[in-house]
Amino acid sequence: MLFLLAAYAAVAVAIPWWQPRLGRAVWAVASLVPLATVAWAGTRAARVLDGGEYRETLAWAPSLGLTVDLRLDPLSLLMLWVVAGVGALVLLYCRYYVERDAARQAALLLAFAGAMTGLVLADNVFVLYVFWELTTVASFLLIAGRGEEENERRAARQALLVTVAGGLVMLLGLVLLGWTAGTYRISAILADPPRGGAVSAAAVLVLIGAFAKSAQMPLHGWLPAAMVAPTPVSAYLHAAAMVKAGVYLVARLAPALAEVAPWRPMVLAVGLTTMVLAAWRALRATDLKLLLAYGTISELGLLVTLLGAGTRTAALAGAVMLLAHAAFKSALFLSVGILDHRAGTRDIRELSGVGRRMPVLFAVTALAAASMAGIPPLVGYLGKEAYFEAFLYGDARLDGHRQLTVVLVIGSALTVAYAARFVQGAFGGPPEGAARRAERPEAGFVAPVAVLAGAGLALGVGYAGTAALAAAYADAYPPGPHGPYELSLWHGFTPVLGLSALTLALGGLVHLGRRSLPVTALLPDAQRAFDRTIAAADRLALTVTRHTQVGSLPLYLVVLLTTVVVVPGAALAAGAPPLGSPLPWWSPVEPFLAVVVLTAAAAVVGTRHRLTGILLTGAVGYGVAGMFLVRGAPDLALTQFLVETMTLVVVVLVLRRMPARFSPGRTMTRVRLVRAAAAGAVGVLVTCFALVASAARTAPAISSGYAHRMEEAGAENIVNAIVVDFRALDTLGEISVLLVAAVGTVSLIRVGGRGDARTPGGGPGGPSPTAHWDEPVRTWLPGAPERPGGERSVLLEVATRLLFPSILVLSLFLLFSGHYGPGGGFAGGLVAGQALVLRYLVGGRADLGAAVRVPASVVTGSGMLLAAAVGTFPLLLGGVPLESTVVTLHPPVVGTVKFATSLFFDVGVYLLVVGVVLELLSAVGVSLGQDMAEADEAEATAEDEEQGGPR
Amino acid sequence: MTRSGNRRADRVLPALRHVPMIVWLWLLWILLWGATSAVILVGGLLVAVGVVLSFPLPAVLPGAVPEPLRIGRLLIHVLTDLVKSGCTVAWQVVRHGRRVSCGIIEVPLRVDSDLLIAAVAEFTTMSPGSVVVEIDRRRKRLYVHALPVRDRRDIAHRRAEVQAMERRIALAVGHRRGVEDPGPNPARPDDARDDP
Amino acid sequence: MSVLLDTVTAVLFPAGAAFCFLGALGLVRFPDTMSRLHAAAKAQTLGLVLVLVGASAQMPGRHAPALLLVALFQLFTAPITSQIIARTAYRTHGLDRNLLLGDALADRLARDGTPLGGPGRARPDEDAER
Amino acid sequence: MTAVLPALPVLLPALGAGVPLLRLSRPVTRGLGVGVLAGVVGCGAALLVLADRHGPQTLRVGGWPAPLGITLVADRLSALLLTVSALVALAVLLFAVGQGVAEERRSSAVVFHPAYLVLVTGMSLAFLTGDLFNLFVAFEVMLAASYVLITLDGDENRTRAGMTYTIVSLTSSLLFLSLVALVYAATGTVTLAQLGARLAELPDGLRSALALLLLSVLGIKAAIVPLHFWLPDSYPTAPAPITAVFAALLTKVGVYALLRTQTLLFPRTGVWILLACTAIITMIVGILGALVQDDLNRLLSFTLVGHIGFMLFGLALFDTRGLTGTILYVVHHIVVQAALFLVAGLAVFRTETAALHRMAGRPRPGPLVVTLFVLPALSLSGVPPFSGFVAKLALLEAAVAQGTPAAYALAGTALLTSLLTLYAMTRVWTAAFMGRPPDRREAGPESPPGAGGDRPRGTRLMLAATAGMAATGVAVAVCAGPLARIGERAAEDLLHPREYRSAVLEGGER
Amino acid sequence: MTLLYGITLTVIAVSGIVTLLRLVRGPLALDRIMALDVLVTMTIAATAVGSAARDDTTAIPVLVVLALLAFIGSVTAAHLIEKREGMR
Amino acid sequence: MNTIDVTMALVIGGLFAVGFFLMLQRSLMRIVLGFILLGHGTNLLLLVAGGTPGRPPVPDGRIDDPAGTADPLPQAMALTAIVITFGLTAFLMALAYRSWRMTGHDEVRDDVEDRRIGTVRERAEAGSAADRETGGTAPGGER
Ligand code: NA
Ligand code: NA
Repeated sequence: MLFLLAAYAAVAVAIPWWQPRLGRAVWAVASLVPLATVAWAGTRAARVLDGGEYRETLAWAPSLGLTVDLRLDPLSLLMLWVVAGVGALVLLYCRYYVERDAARQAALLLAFAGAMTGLVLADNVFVLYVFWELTTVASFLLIAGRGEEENERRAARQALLVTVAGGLVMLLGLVLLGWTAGTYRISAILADPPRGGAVSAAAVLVLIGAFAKSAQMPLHGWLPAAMVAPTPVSAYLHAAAMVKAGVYLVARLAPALAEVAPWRPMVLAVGLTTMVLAAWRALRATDLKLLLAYGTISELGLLVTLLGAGTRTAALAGAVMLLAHAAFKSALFLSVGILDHRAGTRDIRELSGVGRRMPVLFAVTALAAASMAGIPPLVGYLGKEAYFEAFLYGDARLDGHRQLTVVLVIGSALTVAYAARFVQGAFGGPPEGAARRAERPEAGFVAPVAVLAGAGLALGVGYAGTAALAAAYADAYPPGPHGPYELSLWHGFTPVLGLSALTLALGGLVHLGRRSLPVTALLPDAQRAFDRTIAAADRLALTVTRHTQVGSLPLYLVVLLTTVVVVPGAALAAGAPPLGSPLPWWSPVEPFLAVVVLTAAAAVVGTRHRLTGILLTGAVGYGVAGMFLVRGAPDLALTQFLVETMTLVVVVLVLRRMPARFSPGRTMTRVRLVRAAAAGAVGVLVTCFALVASAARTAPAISSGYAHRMEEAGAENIVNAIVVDFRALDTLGEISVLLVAAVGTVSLIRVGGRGDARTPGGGPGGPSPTAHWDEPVRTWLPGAPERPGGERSVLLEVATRLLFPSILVLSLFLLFSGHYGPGGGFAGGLVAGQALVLRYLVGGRADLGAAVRVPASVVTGSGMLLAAAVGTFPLLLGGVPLESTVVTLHPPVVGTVKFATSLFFDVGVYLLVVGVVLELLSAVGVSLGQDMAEADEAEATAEDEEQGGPR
Repeated sequence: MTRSGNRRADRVLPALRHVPMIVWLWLLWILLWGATSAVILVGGLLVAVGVVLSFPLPAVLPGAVPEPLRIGRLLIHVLTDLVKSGCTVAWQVVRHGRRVSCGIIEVPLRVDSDLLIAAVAEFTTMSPGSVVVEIDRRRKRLYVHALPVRDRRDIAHRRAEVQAMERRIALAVGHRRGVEDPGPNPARPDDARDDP
Repeated sequence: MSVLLDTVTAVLFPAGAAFCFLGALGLVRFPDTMSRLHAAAKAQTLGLVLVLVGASAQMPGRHAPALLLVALFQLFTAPITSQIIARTAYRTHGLDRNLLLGDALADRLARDGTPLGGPGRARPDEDAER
Repeated sequence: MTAVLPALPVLLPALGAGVPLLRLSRPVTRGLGVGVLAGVVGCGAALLVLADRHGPQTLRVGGWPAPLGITLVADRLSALLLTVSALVALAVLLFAVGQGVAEERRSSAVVFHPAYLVLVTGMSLAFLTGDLFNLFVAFEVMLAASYVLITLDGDENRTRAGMTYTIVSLTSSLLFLSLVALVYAATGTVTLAQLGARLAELPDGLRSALALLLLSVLGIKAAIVPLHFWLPDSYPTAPAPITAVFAALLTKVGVYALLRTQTLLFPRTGVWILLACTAIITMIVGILGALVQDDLNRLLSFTLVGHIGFMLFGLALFDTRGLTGTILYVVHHIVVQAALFLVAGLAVFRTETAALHRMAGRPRPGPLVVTLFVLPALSLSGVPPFSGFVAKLALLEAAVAQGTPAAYALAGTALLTSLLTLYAMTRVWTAAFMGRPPDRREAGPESPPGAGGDRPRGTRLMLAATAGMAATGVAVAVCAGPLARIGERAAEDLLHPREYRSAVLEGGER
Repeated sequence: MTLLYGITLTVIAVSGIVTLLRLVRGPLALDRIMALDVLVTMTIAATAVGSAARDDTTAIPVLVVLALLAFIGSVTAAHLIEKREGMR
Repeated sequence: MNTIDVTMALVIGGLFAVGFFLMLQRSLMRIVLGFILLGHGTNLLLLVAGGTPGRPPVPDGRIDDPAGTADPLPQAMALTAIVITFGLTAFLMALAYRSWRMTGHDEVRDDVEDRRIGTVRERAEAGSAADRETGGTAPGGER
């Protein structure tokens, strides 16, 4: 069985490649696979009908219950023949029908056939679902075609959504069913059906899926819409095969679930209602395909009723009707396809007299229609007899079977009526219009119709074979109270025969009186319901999205902060853990620093000047650094001071090119209050959280362990040892951040590619007349003379000349002394960076270039490379990454030199930081005065806007 | 002198001009470490030489031989001045506060060297009560904001003070010519160039 | 020795602190940027130097020079900042001309025919205006 | 040699990140990136095998034992996600090189490659680290790189989006750091393996407040509703490969961190109602958002938000099956979302618009592109037999097995979301890949992306990368069996982290 | 001695607060730069006193760095102001 | 015993409040300032909530009792955090600058596409355009 599926898949995939060479022969090739399937099934039939079975298994994801279990049993066999037989004929038929996209359609039809094959063979609920959805997808693709027409796309989407929705519901049902049964194997579930409330729920869910797939009311709307697909597709998917999947599932599970609470009422109610109403609707259709589509819905209703009823006779009738319907409905569809193809229309009102123009087609179509109407000795009649028998003499389980029989009679009569309407409408009347122009179909075109119609006759006449096939499935049920029902063309003059006759008579009457039929549509307009559902979903989506996704960053942040405050805050408030007994302060200096920090921070809020803002922020930073010092963190304080200065420099260098004041935004007081409340709440939360958390500490901090390991680390400064050794990985990450931030900053600032343009400082007023007074005479910094005199200062240049080497020595000191005191690569690098800032500031870009003759990115890159390489190097010696060793050397003169190899890591950090500073400088490093005119303009604009009132 | 000796001298002499800076950097290194172990001494020398060589800058030479005694005197003067005028400013804060009176004074200088002018400006600004507002390098003038300044006499007095400071500085670095010169001479060459 | 050092500290610390305070007071009390600069740069620096010397007296011998180094650097860099600020203040009208007894620089600029545009008063930014 | 494997996924890209800055030629830079990522994939795979056979692979970085130093831990979950993520990163890199995003301007050649490798460094570190603070650092590394990438060569729109993205991410980072501080305040350690026990001793209120703060913080990174707003406003504006790698990886790292920390630090029994509700809301709001979008990338971004809900689904159940489902879903989603964004990139590259209503009027992409879209689109919608189905099935089974009302609510919402995802996908499909091709080409495309010159070459590499991703998606479905088993064992590990703890805390000293 | 340190520190701290007033009030950005500079000076002084009081030398590198480098920020900021205002 | 004192808790809370208030503004420069302040806040939190205060964790030639020494681990972590914050601050500044260069302001404006979807009428117009192309079920159009 697996090889069958593989064959379908392989040929389907290969067809697009073969098609250009094969031309129309591609259809014949494609049909070989289903033909082979029919034959293969034939070889297995004897044993299967004898009560045997064939199994194959392929593990997929067994722990999830996903095992590709395949099983050939009587029901599968029956379905397999239907699917493969009709499939082969449809493919052969396509040779004449399909004009374009042959490769695509052949591949899809074959893939679909393969999926159906898998579906009917599946013995695992999930595998069944897999193939189920594959048929859905294939159906979508076949309906949509190229999707050039709006209605094609729409119909395809509708079919997809409805059946997938049903499928999803069914999936949940299947999971529930399998979970309750303890197995996802269908045969095992059937062998030992689970019971209980969960199973009822599962049954309902599964039925909904089956109903959607089989176009049962009220989920039927997609099937008529799907008639936009090419007729072979309609014949195969939407008559013979795919829509049977739901019926098949009902048939498959009914032996296990028919006795579960809502199964039978649901099946009977939905099935019979659908049968009658859809048949009624078919009587009003003027498009032949639509007529057949409603007819199909009606028949599917009947099949659901029969196969879901859960008695032997009903199942027998269902199996027969399944075969019958596959044969006659696909024959009829194919017939319509020929009409459409040759006459160019399939509207009853335009077709007239085709019967005389195409007598053979007329004959075989009529034969198929007769089977649909249930005229003996066709198979349709066999089925009709059986289902009247099933309901008329149904056992007690078919509650209210007499009333149900009446419904069946009405439905069957209507079927007779629309069958007549079909034949009459398609072929009747004098030849005129379209029919006269129509070209006669080739024999090969009609042959599939003939074969299918003939099959109806053969199955009827050779009822013994039909019976064997159907009974093999139906025997899953116990025989009814009157013993097992036998199929036969003649049971004698029984009430059932009377009912059959009655349906024909009634049907004939309805057909004759068709012009006086009431025009009320008894069927709800499923199309509109679907459209409304979709529109409602879209409206809901729009409403929800409009109110959540407003696009305003401040609002997003307010929501975010509120969430952060409310969610953990509520837990904290609810738990109310103790605040502990905190000291008012650790050192009496703290309150002073606190005043500085908080005052400056508050002042930042009030300012409208960018520069003032950054200066005040700097004050906060210095205050915080002071706190670091007070709490015994000189390393932190050192870094904080350096970073603060560097931040000031970077911000100021950027600000140089931006307006002095903030853009004058007008914010409503209410909004400001909301923001303040959110921010304040976070402040309160953090305060409480910090107190509570620190009060809760019971275990000692693990950091007490560091002091004992300092010898091994070869250092005295624990913080530095942590940074470069114990937790060097943090530092590696940290410098990666720096690297990438610097790289990003450069790329952001060098926008527009005019970063290098140099405009001598001077806007409207020009530089101060004194600006060039203090230009030095001598060269103190190599690059400085390249600057305009107005930007130079003798004091600064002399001082820089003196300070620069000293600062570098200081930076190296910090780098090397980091192991013993505050310092380290980062602080050292920043100090060196400050030296370069000074050079840049005083001597300009050229002087910075003279100081460092390597591109900034090379310095950064080598820093990163060095740090990472130092981390990786121990691997070569068989050590672990970022491992540090204490090295002791005895060079001459000096005596003993002891250092940890983590020093080289620190050197990498140092280099990287220097490089980053260089990158930042080179990014913002255009001569002072650049862009000032622009900044001024922007500010003027902003001022105008401010005066002009709110925007 | 041979040619090669000349060339060597050409190389050695400029290098020698960097010795003061190297010495200072070495000293700085030692002071920072606060230790004089062999590793630190040797390392410091390496660092100092390395920094000077890796980041070449024009040499800083006062143009004459500094006189340690005068340097000492200068420092003492500066420190006492610092305290003295520190008190003055402090008194101004306490006494006058919002009604302080000041003036901007033009001080012509006699030295004509970037370095010395910068030094004068530096020391002037360092000493309380006077801040250099502008330096006119070519015309050798400092514009000093002085506080407190009540009358013309104060102005003259402050100007004289700055000029006295100038003289002390020039003498301390052994730079007599600049001081002895009677007045400002814009055409005077740079100290670096008049160095033999 | 210790007593002597303690005495040095005991004298220098309060003195330094006092100068710090007076400097801060001047920063608040003086009427314009230029005069505040005096308080900021002078009294402050002096105070700091006194405190540093006082502290170095208490430090272990090998660290004392480092504190003096701090004083040295502070003495060197503070005037630079002051000069730049003073220069900027003058160029950007950051001084109150009403306090000036005389302005040789303005006279000079007038003689050169390049007066610094705009009349007297300092221009505070909006923060202060509100 | 295998002992140091956990470090290589971090160290290799970190080493590689510095190299492009040394101004090497383009082929070298590209080759380096590809080589490094291939190496990371290899390491990840090796770690996965080792972790699955021999338990968590640990490495004491610097040789220091756990509470003092940082220990890298590759257990099944981290190794699995690392491998898949690195694979995606590799494909995306190829795509980016093909599209020329990496070298649109001369200067950005030294931006993209370092930033991209740093991104991978951060990602690997986040997966592997066994230390809470180091996890924060890892996030920062990853995010810093992402800030740079999202604003790469940015126009006005991209800059604006970059602001939103950066600022929200920074906010979450600050909160994360505060959380680390609070955790250390309460416990005195940041080693994950140690934290579980120490946190258990805390008062309930504090403990659950910490758990919820962590949830909120990681929720921002993982884009959980209502903390998701930033995502659809920012991701879609980036160049296609960058959007792809963000969508595929960044949020997943957040989910991973959520899985790791909630199970290791705040274990609970039974369904987590708050998270269940959040998951439901996330699914609904996300997928509804997708329905109204006209911009292809935005639409996909909203589906991303919606499908984060699926991952929370399993975590909310907090049992083996649920976590298995989540793990499978994460793996599936990484691959499929990347493939979708890449194919969207292809479509946009060819039709020169991302607006669905305009795409319809443009020349249709070829059948190959359609196929490349169909596979991941169906997979995302959970249509069998693709990977999304397997993952969804695992979640459904978990929900049914648990059988609580919350579980059923989750299952129902998940199914509805699947359906709506399919609806959204069909909208894309019908708009972008169907419809009548225009009779004449519209004059003047509004935004010609990339340099016109070497487009065919670029397109081929882009196609190959996309096809690779789509194929990987199929492979995930095919290998669902082994994946599910590994996922199940990984979930077991998460729920019973004894092995994890002992691997980190016990064993050899330096 | 403890009292001495206490008094010194308090005076310096109060000076810091007084300086803060200027920092917050401005009115010129130059005033703020100056005030920030003074704040740094105070920090150095206070730290020196604190180091003496705690007999702790670890803060010395911090002081050296501050004394040597704090002026760079001020000079940069002053430059900005001159460039801006100079044009008017 | 609390490792954190009331003053510190208040300072940290204050920094968080002010910082987040600034983060909630539209001007990116204010956001940068807010971010810097928040960085200070978190670093302080890390330091003070993390460990006991005391002498610097540098032995300084003496052997101190570990009890009187400050906890070094939070210091190291804060050190890392400071550096990261610095790098990101620079990047944010660059972003502000770029925004200003491209748009003439550094404000974080609302998302255009969101606004478009939020505006029903506009959406209806776009939606009807989409309908024609994509199959009639595009949302929101008043048909
Ligand atoms: Na007719
Ligand atoms: Na000048």
